[in-house]
Formats: sequence, structure tokens, C-alpha cells
Amino acid sequence: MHFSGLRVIREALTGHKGWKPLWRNPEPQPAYDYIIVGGGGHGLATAYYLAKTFGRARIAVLEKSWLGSGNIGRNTTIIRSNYLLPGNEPFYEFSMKLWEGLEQEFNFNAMVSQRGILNLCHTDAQRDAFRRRGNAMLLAGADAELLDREQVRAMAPFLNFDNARFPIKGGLLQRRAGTARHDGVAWGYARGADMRGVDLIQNCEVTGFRIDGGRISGVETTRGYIAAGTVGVAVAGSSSRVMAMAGMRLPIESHVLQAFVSEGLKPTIPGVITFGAGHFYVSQSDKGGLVFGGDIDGYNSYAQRGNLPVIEDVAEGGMALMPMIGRARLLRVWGGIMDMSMDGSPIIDRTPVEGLYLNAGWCYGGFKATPASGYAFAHLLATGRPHETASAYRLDRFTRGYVIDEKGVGAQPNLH
Amino acid sequence: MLIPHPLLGLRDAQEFTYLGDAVLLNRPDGMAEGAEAAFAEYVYLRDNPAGVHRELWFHEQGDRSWLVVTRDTTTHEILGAELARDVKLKGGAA
Amino acid sequence: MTRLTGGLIDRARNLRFTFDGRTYAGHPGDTLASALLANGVRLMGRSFKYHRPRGVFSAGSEEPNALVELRSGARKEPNSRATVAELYDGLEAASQNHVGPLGFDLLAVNDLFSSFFAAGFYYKTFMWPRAFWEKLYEPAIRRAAGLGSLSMQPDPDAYDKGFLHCDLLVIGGGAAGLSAALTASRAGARVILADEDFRLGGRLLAESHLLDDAPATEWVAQAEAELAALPNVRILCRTTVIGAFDHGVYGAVERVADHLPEPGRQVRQTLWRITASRAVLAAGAIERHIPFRNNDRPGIMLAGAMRAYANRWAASPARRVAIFTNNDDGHRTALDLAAKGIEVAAVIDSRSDAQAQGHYRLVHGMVCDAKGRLGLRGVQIDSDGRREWLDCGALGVAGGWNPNVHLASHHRGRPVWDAALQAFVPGEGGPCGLIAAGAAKGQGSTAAALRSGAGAAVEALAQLGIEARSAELPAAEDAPAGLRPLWHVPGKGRAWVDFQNDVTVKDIKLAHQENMRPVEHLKRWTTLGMATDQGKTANVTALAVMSELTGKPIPETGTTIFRPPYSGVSLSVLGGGDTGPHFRPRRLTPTHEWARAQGAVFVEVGPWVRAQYFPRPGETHWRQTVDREVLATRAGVGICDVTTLGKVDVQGADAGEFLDRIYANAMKSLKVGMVRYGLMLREDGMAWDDGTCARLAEDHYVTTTTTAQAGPVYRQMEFARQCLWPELDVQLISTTDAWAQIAVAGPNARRLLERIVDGFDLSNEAFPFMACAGLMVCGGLRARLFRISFSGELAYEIAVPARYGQALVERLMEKGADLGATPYGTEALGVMRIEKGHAAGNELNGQTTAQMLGLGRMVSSKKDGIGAVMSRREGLAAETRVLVGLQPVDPAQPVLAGMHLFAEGAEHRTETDQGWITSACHSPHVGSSIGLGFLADGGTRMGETVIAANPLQGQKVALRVVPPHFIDPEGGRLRD
Amino acid sequence: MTDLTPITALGAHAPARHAFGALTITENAGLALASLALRRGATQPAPLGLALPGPGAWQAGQGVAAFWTGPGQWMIEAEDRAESDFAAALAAEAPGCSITEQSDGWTAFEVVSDRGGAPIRALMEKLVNIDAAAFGPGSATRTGLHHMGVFLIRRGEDRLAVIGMRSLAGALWHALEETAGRLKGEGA
Repeated sequence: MHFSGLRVIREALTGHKGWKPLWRNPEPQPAYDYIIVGGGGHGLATAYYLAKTFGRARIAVLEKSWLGSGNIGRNTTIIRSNYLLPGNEPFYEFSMKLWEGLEQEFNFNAMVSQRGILNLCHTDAQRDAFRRRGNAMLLAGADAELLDREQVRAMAPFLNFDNARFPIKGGLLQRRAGTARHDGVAWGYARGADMRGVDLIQNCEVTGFRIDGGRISGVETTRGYIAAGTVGVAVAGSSSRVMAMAGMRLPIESHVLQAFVSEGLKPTIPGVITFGAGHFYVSQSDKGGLVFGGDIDGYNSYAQRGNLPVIEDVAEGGMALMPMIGRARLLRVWGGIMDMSMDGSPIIDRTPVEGLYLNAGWCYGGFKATPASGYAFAHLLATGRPHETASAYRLDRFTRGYVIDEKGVGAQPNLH
Repeated sequence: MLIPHPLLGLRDAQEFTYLGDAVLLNRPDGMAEGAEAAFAEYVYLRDNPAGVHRELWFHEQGDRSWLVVTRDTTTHEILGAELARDVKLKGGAA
Repeated sequence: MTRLTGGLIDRARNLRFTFDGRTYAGHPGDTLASALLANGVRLMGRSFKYHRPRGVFSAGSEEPNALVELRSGARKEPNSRATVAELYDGLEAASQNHVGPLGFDLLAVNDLFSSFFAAGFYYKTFMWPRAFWEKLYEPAIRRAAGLGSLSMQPDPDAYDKGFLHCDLLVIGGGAAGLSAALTASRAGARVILADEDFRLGGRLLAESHLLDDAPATEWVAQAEAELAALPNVRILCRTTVIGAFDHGVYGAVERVADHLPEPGRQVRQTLWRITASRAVLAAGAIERHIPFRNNDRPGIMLAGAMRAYANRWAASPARRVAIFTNNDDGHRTALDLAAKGIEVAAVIDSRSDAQAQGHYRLVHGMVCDAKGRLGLRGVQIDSDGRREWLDCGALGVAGGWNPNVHLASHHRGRPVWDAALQAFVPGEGGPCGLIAAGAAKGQGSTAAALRSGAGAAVEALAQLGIEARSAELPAAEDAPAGLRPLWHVPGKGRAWVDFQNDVTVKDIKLAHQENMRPVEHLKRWTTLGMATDQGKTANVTALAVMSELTGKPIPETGTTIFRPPYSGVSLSVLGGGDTGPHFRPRRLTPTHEWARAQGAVFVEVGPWVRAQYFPRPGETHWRQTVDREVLATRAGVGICDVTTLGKVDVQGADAGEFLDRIYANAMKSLKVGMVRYGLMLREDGMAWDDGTCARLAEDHYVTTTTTAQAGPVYRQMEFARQCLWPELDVQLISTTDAWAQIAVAGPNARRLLERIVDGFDLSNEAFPFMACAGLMVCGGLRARLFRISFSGELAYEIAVPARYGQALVERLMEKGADLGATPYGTEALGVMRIEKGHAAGNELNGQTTAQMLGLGRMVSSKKDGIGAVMSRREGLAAETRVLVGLQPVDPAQPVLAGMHLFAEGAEHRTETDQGWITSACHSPHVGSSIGLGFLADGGTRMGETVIAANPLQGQKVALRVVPPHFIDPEGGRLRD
Repeated sequence: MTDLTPITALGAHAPARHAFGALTITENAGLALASLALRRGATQPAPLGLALPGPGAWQAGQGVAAFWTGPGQWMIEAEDRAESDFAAALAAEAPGCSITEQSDGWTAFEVVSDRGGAPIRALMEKLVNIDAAAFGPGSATRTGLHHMGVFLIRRGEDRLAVIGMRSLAGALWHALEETAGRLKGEGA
């Protein structure tokens, strides 16, 4: 079914009787060519591009819960491509370009909203680092602008300019960045994949891998054994747990990241603003809620909840940056489980088990990567070769010494 | 969260700085044969269990002890805490 | 006016307040909602999506409809629930989310087109043309959405945080909570009793039945008096427990001054972090409604709320009311209102065998429609297919009660369905140590709640080893509710499930039709449960509707997890305390006051505030000042406070061995009385931190770290000491703050120091480059002297007890007047270290290696230092970028940190990028801008021209590659 | 004796002192501090006649006192001896121990109540996540206070010492002043 304004009007006039399920609820088949483990954003996008771009068939997505129940359903919806390192920036810019045509491509309004992201700097050294980063972005074909204090003030006059512990000296602006409606992204990919014959199987948890002579032959699930020649795992938050079933240890720890939304407010904040000195970033959703976050709680966790000190820390950062939000009320706090990798960058690679592929380690930047991650993983699954923008995301980079450490904090996942 | 400090009793986790898996106690011998492979594993690979996890916390705003805390990562329940020094002297994190 | 008799309001005092500019009067004890109802106001707000007229729905913090903007100016507080806004004299409130007057909201046009705005419609449209989303569609949606608006001014009030500890936290001060608190406190336990209301009693305040043959308020008053008198009890009224966190930590917000016109000298609110060994959740229950067509008309409310308004606040939404119920509780409302003189038009009971409990008309049937756009005028009743319109100004709806399980599910413990109660009750996996009691676990009758509260306290204390006996409890009503579920009234038209977000039964049906059936899909597709009440008034009803559609029982249809906070919390109080200059503590150097007196300009350096430069009269640009400071230092002597560098005192028999393992280079071999530069690696082999290491005695070293890494380095040293090598005899302690450390640099440095030391031989022979010693200065002051140089000049760092730092600098300035003594700040320090080619934070950014820094040979392979092994990995060894000096071919051209480097003639792309400039400055010594940077194969490209590109600012500059020492490359100045 | 004039941690020539209702806060500029750490195999000394206390405790003697700071580590205090080389004096009393001068590393604010323990507890409740009721006389600990690390010593029912890093004296004074001032506002 094609979605359009006309369709909405026609259905409204005829009692909405014509709307069809967004996707089927298929029974799992005994065998597929491709199995994607994980029905989150990356898994669904992978299935979508496998079917659409790479023309593959006999594909299933296995999701232990409901579609989109992973981190795509619990993030702060930011999209951007403002990275520094050559291993990252081209990939995220590729993602940005996919975002820019996404809704027309999959005929679903995911509310991709390019209202910009502004990273604030507070010292000369931070400004120098932003100059290096902004230039790296431009060199990779992305957009970037370095703003001085007055330019920042013109964009966001409500920030604390005159009474601050960490005075604002300027900022790095990426205008093409912004937000997207996270659930809409999952549903758009799911619907697009389903329309192309992908079986999206909910409530189907993978409980083991069947490996014969170093080659994958299928997966054990709570709904029985399913055979497959190629299995791609995209289960951020649970990567270590799932890959342990294939006998692998990963350079990943699971951590909880809390995110926050305020009660609805009339338009207040123009785009995304990040406060480097105070662990705080914020945007405003189309419904009016201020969506914000800060640092991870910092200890290994598989519980989708965090603790009060981080809530306070984030609110303190928000109040220091924009004291005018004080009378807004926090509505809801939630936690998501992040694959925190040892260098803060992801992994899209084959594994020592032939036919078994891994997409993991997104830290808390996985949402913005969804299109490119799906595309690059599909590319790898379909062709056996890494996509050109994802060629640095190798598993062996740690052993060999080619880490991609944007923050320069080393092998300590909770600092990335 | 509260950390049951073996000397000071329950203390707010905010006084502590977290490091990670207690296998970090088991630093390989840098002068040994094959040290590079051993270090790659030591520095980068983790079990990352969903369940009981032995991990290192530093009582930074406290007595400056490093602790090995045993904690369930699915419930956050803490099952015990020891001075890391004692654990190491007894032979490491095992 | 619909003010009734009785109630818990103080009629002796009048409070004036305004709503939408009109002035009304109420009494102490009123809420804004009760006072408005008493003044005959039913219309209070507009819904989120369709802008439907709405009135008060509840009598608590779960209110989804009657949201207002409270106060004005910088204190304006959007989305405030009128139902819990305590009335004070002069209160100002305004309705929100409408264009034009509340009674004629232009955006109510949305309601006419509601069928176009069905669940999920926006995912299906607004996609063409692409650019229209940001320009047209989205701004329009944003303007229409949202609720209230912020003042956009900083919050003027003060906020506090605090920490409380107790044996038992009792959450809720109703029947169950009071009996729990009495039971626990009499056993001697330390008890905190928190209630979100401004008055203890909970539902007891809203009911008319008796406790021990007396009004319930008498028992409440007795209990409160007893608790208040006990030293082991703390009562926190106006305090909402917002979340249950790990290990018995609860967040609670106390509204200290929200009931006052202004906080005055008090804080407005306090965030308490309560550490409780055990907790009793006695948070009561929230009544549920029964959706029917147009069930959102102002005047339709929960029956229990209607009863609360009558009994507690002596207010009624109308003179003639009706009740729609599926249980006996609805009849109580009829009786209580009738007793207050309100005309009960009818009680419509969906149970065919229901009996009237007093003198009122009982209709067996259902309410199936309502009329009265801005205020209810009548309801349509369907009794076995017979329909009639019944005039009434208000309708109380009683659909049963949902236990307030929220806090019990904050740890993702899922509530479980209790078929007997037809409600979710707290399940397993709740917060450890939290025991539910009273209506919060389905024990809804007063007698059961009292028993349950006391029982929970006994159980909780037994777990703590405290023996307690249940408080003796008053006799109380214990009637069963006789509920027979009716989840919604079938029929055409829109029947609201989630009021604020305008989610109707039809929307749920559409979600089902479109296969958005898992409860989380249902919520996200329809926005059900995402309003300010977070589904408190909607979720269970919606599940029941979905369950009907899928044919699966409610518990299989799903449940939802409630997340903190229990109800909305101001960001001000969560971020409480200092938001301005004291947002984070500042560390001041020992010479801060002196520098300020000299007119220094200060700069933030991590937690420190340091003098950046010292302008003199006539200097109009900071560059003039910095150039002067640099030149004066290089020509005479400069003085700079370098206290901020971290200092760690290392003692013990194995101190040398320990430092050998910590640093990449050797330290054990350092002679007593000497200093060595030290490089630290991270265990992953990357360069981490540098500093000096001075050996004061065989078993005593003092090491320095960079300012930025002082904390992490100390932590790492303790890690090495306790976790890696506890067998070594080493003791560590930070001495950063204990010593004021002053750099004295320049050709006249020795001459100046000679004037203050007490008989100490400073000659090059006696005290050569990299020497250190303890000595006396200024007539008997203990000091330490290090002959080290960051500037490239003959230089020393002298350390004295911090309290003397300022006096020492003053003395140095005084004694050095004829030697050209000049104070310099961090800016000149930076210029001189760039001229000398010393790495600092921009080079040691955690992404670089010793090899890149030109220090590769310092990493010893003869010992097992941290990071040595991993520094030899293939990728690190293959790195060709090394630190070089860069100088513009045209001296007028700028060099800026953050420029990227390219070969001449190369295209400027990621693939051709050869490095970047890390640090740059204007060098008065060279007479142009200069820079340091990492350049591919830099070591072999001396003299080559490269292009530094800064496309961000439209710059391209040709630079000559030079060694990274612009001054005194042989180091003669250091050693003379 | 040097002819240089010292300043206090707050940057003045005289110690700060301020009364807020029941509470008076005084900067204890004369307090000498030195750390003492046991070396491998050393027996625990009793310097200056002090029985070194166990974890979480403070032990007072004649003009001197000691509090536990970590396993095998203590801080030794001496009244009005900041100008002397207290570390050297202590070293002589504790052979085989690592002694480090700490007088100038810290600033001590003495909080005294003229209405018993309640105002002290009220102050603690607003500043530190330490159970004030369980932190009776003789208790000492390090904890966090407004993003700073501090030592707390309950010198008596009606008195509390808050010892913070010297460079943070201004920030610590601000926190104490603000909180004590608000308690006064609330009538504590």
C-alpha cells in the first residue's frame, strides 16, 4: 500500500477501513538464505537493503521481542555526521546522505528534520579541536561551520552567556544534522522489508548457533531451529551475550545510557545543542518535549534503567547551560543498553565462523548510523566484502593497532 | 547505588570511580614470549556477562581503596566486595 | 457558585486568585481546581491534538486535562496540574494550548478534521516535496503541538539537594501509610513518611465514613500528632517520591515553597536522595474511567474525584450531577453528594443486578453520549436499548481502581494481573526492600488498607531484625467493591481513552487493524500513555480494549513499564543548587589574589582558574601583552605560577621499581638530587601523560603530572600499586595543593634566585640542569627547587608551602625589579613551549603515540612498563606522522591549530590528508605565526613546503616544515 | 623564621569566621597536617601518644589528633602548628613510616553549633550523603560535597570539621555559607 496525503484523505472519508497491516506476522520457515538476528533499527535496515538494493531473497529477521524494541526505540533521535577520524567520518556522512532521501525512498514519514546540531566550546583548546574536526568533515564532503560566541548567541540567545562557570566561546555547527522520529525509522524499514518479502518474526529469540566445521548452518530459536547459510547479528546491547553462543569474546562492554524527555512545551529550542563542559545535549521533539541526555551511568549493566546521580548530573548540565528550562518538568527517564566498544567505534565485520557476521559496538551513536549500518552490513552479507565507508570497522583492529578512538581515552568503554 | 565497602560499610556509589572487569588485575608479563597477544586479550576482550560480574571500583572520594565488587549486571544486586589488594595477593581475579 | 458545606478549608480566610485574567476567591486548603469548581468554572484547558475543551478530571497529580500555566514572568510554570496547585493569595493561572480565548480556540478546527488525524496519520503523509517538511509541515505541527510555554527567562528561585537515611521509608500518608508509620515508629525504627499532598490522610480526607465512630480526620490528626512528636520520625508533606533506584535509594522532591506567592529566603524545592533500608509503598490507587462517546466533556470526571471535591473541598462541578459506575464505589459518590445537598439525577450502573443504596434514581445501563461542548449539559443513557437524555452539569465515572504500582515497576518488575481485583498489582522483581501495602496492592477498603500498612511495616522491620507489633487500628469500613468490569461503552463516535493526547477507542482499533498490536507498538503508534500523566488514567483501559480486539486476556495482551519520575519534576530541582559561576567548583592558585591585583585576565583550565596574561596600561590587544611577557622572559626573567601541575609524593623501598613500571622510561636509575622527564603510556600503548620525576631521597620521589590528567594519573598509580603490584613497598599521596610552585625562567633566573635562597649554591656545577634539592629561602622558609625548563630558558621551579606562594612571588618581583622580572600567564607559557617544541595537551590528546611525539626511543624495551608491549603493535609502528614545526612561507600568513596538512598540489580530501596542526601561536622570537603539527613522514620532509588548509574559514597557507624547536635547538640556554 | 607573610586558603591575612543562626564557621588556619603511611612490614606506631584509630574514626590527643584515611594510612593533626615543620616532627615519632607534609594541601573549616547536634545534622543532610545520625563524635570520613572531595570529622556532638583541598577553599566556603545561610532562613 502506498502512503500519501491523498490516501490519508480518502481513508478518512471512508472510515479508515482500507488500512492494511504495516507488516505480516509470518510463521518462521525451516530455512532461509539470510537470517538477521535482531529486529532493531540496524537489523531491519540490513534486511531492507539486502532485499531492495542487493536483490536478495529468502531473508528473515528474528526479533526476541517486538520490532524496534531495542535501542531504536529508546534513544534521543539525533542524526549527524560530525566525526573527526577518517575511519568514521565518511561512513557517517554516507549515513547522513541516506537519511536525506530516506522517507521518499521507503514511503514512510520518519520525520527526518535537519534543524542542525550545535556543539558548544568553552576553551581555546576545544575550539582548536573543533576546527580540526570541522575541517575533517568538510574534507569528507559533509557540512560544518565554526561559530564565534556572537554567532552562537544569535542562534540560541537563551543560553547562559553571562553568568556561566564555563563561558561559551563558540561552537561547531552542522546544519544538515538534526533528528528523526526513531520509531518511524524502525517502522519504515520494517514495512519496506516486509513489502519486499522479508519475514519479520517477532517473539523469536535466538538461543544458539549451529556451527558445522567452522561454518554456520543455522540458528536455534525459541520457535525451533531455522537453517541459514548466512547469519548477520545486529543485537546491540546484547552482542556479547549472543556472540558468546558462537564462542566469541568481544571488545565490548554493555552499559546503560539514560535518556530524558520533558512534558510538552511550545517551540523552545531550535535544533540540537550539546554542552561539552557539562554532559548535556538537548533537542525538542515535534510533540514539544525536550529530549535530552548526558553521559552513560558508567558501570556494566544489562538493566534498562539507570540511577539518580546521572539524572541529577544531566539536569545540572542543562540548568547551567540554559537556566530558562528550569520550570519545565521532566516527564520520563528511561535507559537503554549500549554496546560500548573498546575504542568507541563500531564493528561491521565477518567473524572466525564462516557465514556468521557481526554488526556491533555502536556505543551510544547507533541511531544516526542506522541507514549506513544497514546498508554496509547488507553489502558485507551480500558480497562478502566490506562497504567502502565501513572498511575500518574490523574486529582485528584492536589486536593490530588500528583503533578508531574519537575521544582519545583508550580501552576504557565507559569513557567513550 | 550503594557499595558495601569492606572497611567502611555501605557507601554511595557516587564516591567511587568505575573501571571495569576485575580481570584487569591479571596483567600479563610484558617480558614473556607472546606478550603482545596476551596483552591484546587483556586490554580489549571482555566476557561482559549478563549476570554475576566481578569488577573494579576505586573509592576516589573516600579511602582511595580499589575494590573488587561482585555485582549482578541484570539486577544490579551486589553480592560482595573485597579490597582489590587482597584479591591480587591471593592470586588475582581468576 | 457550587461551594458546599463542610470540607477541610479555612472559610475564615479568603484567598483571591485569577484564572485567565478573571479574579475569583477561594480559601486556604483549596487547590486551584477545587476553587475553580467552587466558582462554577468547569472549562480549564484544551487537549493536545484536537484542542477539545476540557475540565478537571481527577483530584490528584494524575490529572490529564486541567493543566494551566501557573504564575507569571520568570516564575511561569507551564503544564501545572490545577488539581494539586495549592491555592495562595494572589495566585495567577492561565489556560494553555489554545489560539484565541479558551472558549473559542481557533485550533479547535483540528477537531473538525479529526478523522484525517487518526492514529499514525503523520507517518503516511507530509513527505512531498521533501524540503517542505522543515519549512512548512513541521513548524506548523510544532506550533500546534506542545502544551504550555516557557517564560524563556532564567528561573529566579533557589533549589537545594539533600540526603536522608532511614530504616523505613513510607511512601504515602493515607490509611496504609499512616498505620505503617505508626507501627514502625513505635518499634523505634527511623521512619520517613512522605506524601505528595499538603495534608496527611490520603483518601481518608476525601471520604465520609468513620473510623472508630469518629470522622477519619480525627484519627489522622491523632496519628500525625504522635508521629510528629517522635524523634525517630520525619514527616515530609508536599513531597513526591519520584523514583525507586538501586539498593534502596529513592528520589523525592519536597515542594518547600510552592504554596507561597514567593519563596522568600527559602528554597523553592528540595531534591532529597533518601537511602532507606526498607520501604513501604502505600501510594494508593487511581480510579479509572469508562470511555463512551464524547466522554471528555468538561464536567465529566472520576466519581472518586467528585466525591473528594465534595467532602474535602466542599466543591461540586455542578448542582445536578449523575454517576456512571460498574461497581459499588460509584454509589458512595451519589450518597455523599446527596448528603451535601447536590441533586443526583441518576446513578447509571452497568451491572444488571445493582441495587440502589439510597434515595436516588438507579438506571441499569450505560452512558453512551454526552452533550455540552464547553461544559456538560446532559448525558445520553442506554438502558437495554432504550435511550434517553438526562440533564446534568457533571458526571462522575467509576470504573474501578488501579493500584498505584508505579514505583514497584521502576526496576522493570512487571505488574501482574489480579483477576479477582480486575487490576494490575505489584509483581515480582520490584525494587529490593519495597513492600506494597493498602490500595497500592489492591487492599482498597479502609480496614484492609490499615491492616495491610501495619503488616507491611512489621514485615519490613522483621527483615531488619527489628521486632514490631502492629499498631492498634481503628474500626473502619470494609466493604467489597462488587466490581464487574466494563472497559468501554461500545458504539459509534469517538470515546476517549487517553484524554490529553486524544487517543480514542477507534484509534486503538485502527492500531489493531494495522498490526500495531504489541502494547509498545500500540502506545508508540497512537501516543497512548505518553501524555503528562504517563498513562496513569489510560493504559489499563487501553489494554483492555486491545484485549477485546485480539481475543487474548489482558495479561497476555501486555502491561507497561512505568518509568521515573512518578510525576513531573521541575528540571530546576533536579539540577538544583548552583547553576551560575558555582556550577562546578573552581580551583584557585596560591597567587590568585595577587594576580587579580595585577589586573590579570583569567582562563579556565579544567577545574582551575589561571592567569592567562597580565595586561599593562597602554596595551590594547592581548597579543601585545603576551609578546611582551615572552620577550621579557627570554631577555630577563619571567615568573609564572605552575602550581596546577599534579604532584604525587612517592615513598617506599620499592618506589624506584614502581616508577619504572609506571613510566615508559626508566626511573630506578635516576640519581638522588636529580629530575628526569617522564612519559606515561596507557596500557594500550598510546601516549598518555608527561611530567617530571624528581628523586629527593633513595626511597622518596616527587612526580608531576599535567594539570588536566592529575586525577586520572593518581588513580592509575593507585591501581598499579593496589591491583597490579601490591607486593611492592610504595606509598602514594597527592601534594598538588600543598606546594605553591613558581616557575622562574630566563637568563636572569639564577641571579634572581640567588637573592632569595638561604646560603644555597646555585652555580651550574653545584646545581646543574635537571637537579633538585630541598633548601631554605627568604630567611628560613622550607622550599624545594627543581632546575627544569618548559620555556627553553635557564629556568627553575621553586616550591614553597602554599600559604607562602603569594608572598614568594611578591618577593621575587621586588628582588627582580632590576633584572626585568615579569609575571607571565598561560598564554606566554604556551607560546614559549611551542617555540621550544614541547608537547602539551593538544599533542598529548590520547590519540598519539610516543613515536609521533618524537619520543619513541624513550619507551624502554628492557623493562615491563605500562603500555610498552602494546606500543609495538603493527598499526602503531606503521604510523608515519610525527611532530614537526611549521612556519609560514609568507610571514604575514596565519597558522591555526586545527588546519589540515596536504602535499603541495594535492587535492584536499580525506584520502589525501597528511596530518594536522596541533598548536599554533604568534612567535615574537620567530616574528611570525608558527605551529606544531603531526605530518606524515614528517621526519624526512624538513624544508619542504606543505599546504595547511582550513576550509572551515576559507584559508589555505603554504608552510615550511622545520624541526619542532624554534629556539635554541641545541639546548644551550637550559644548561648554562 | 622567614619574613614572608602567609595568607589563608581564602586568600586573606586573617582566618574567615561567620555566624549563621546556630552555626558558626571558622577557618582553622593554624592546623598542621601530615600524612602517615605504614611501610611494608612496619609495626603500627603511636606517634605523639596517639593510638591510631581504625577505619572511619578520629582519635584526639593533647593538641594533636589522628584520623584514618585509608588502609595503613592516617592524617595526623596538630593545633596551631601550621608554621612549624610538623612533618619532620612527626617523622621522628614514627620511624619506618612514610610521612608527607600536608598542612598546606588542605583547608579546615570548623563548624560549631550553639544549639547541640541538630543544626550540625541539618547541615550535613544538605551537603553530604553520610548518615548524620550515625556519624557521631569520633567519626571521620572522606566523601563528596558539591563535586569536591572533603574529609569530615565529627569533633563533638556540636562540632564538625570540613577539610577540603586548599585550592577549593573558596568553593567549599561558598557551599557551606550558602547552605548554613539557608538553614538560618528556615529557622534551624
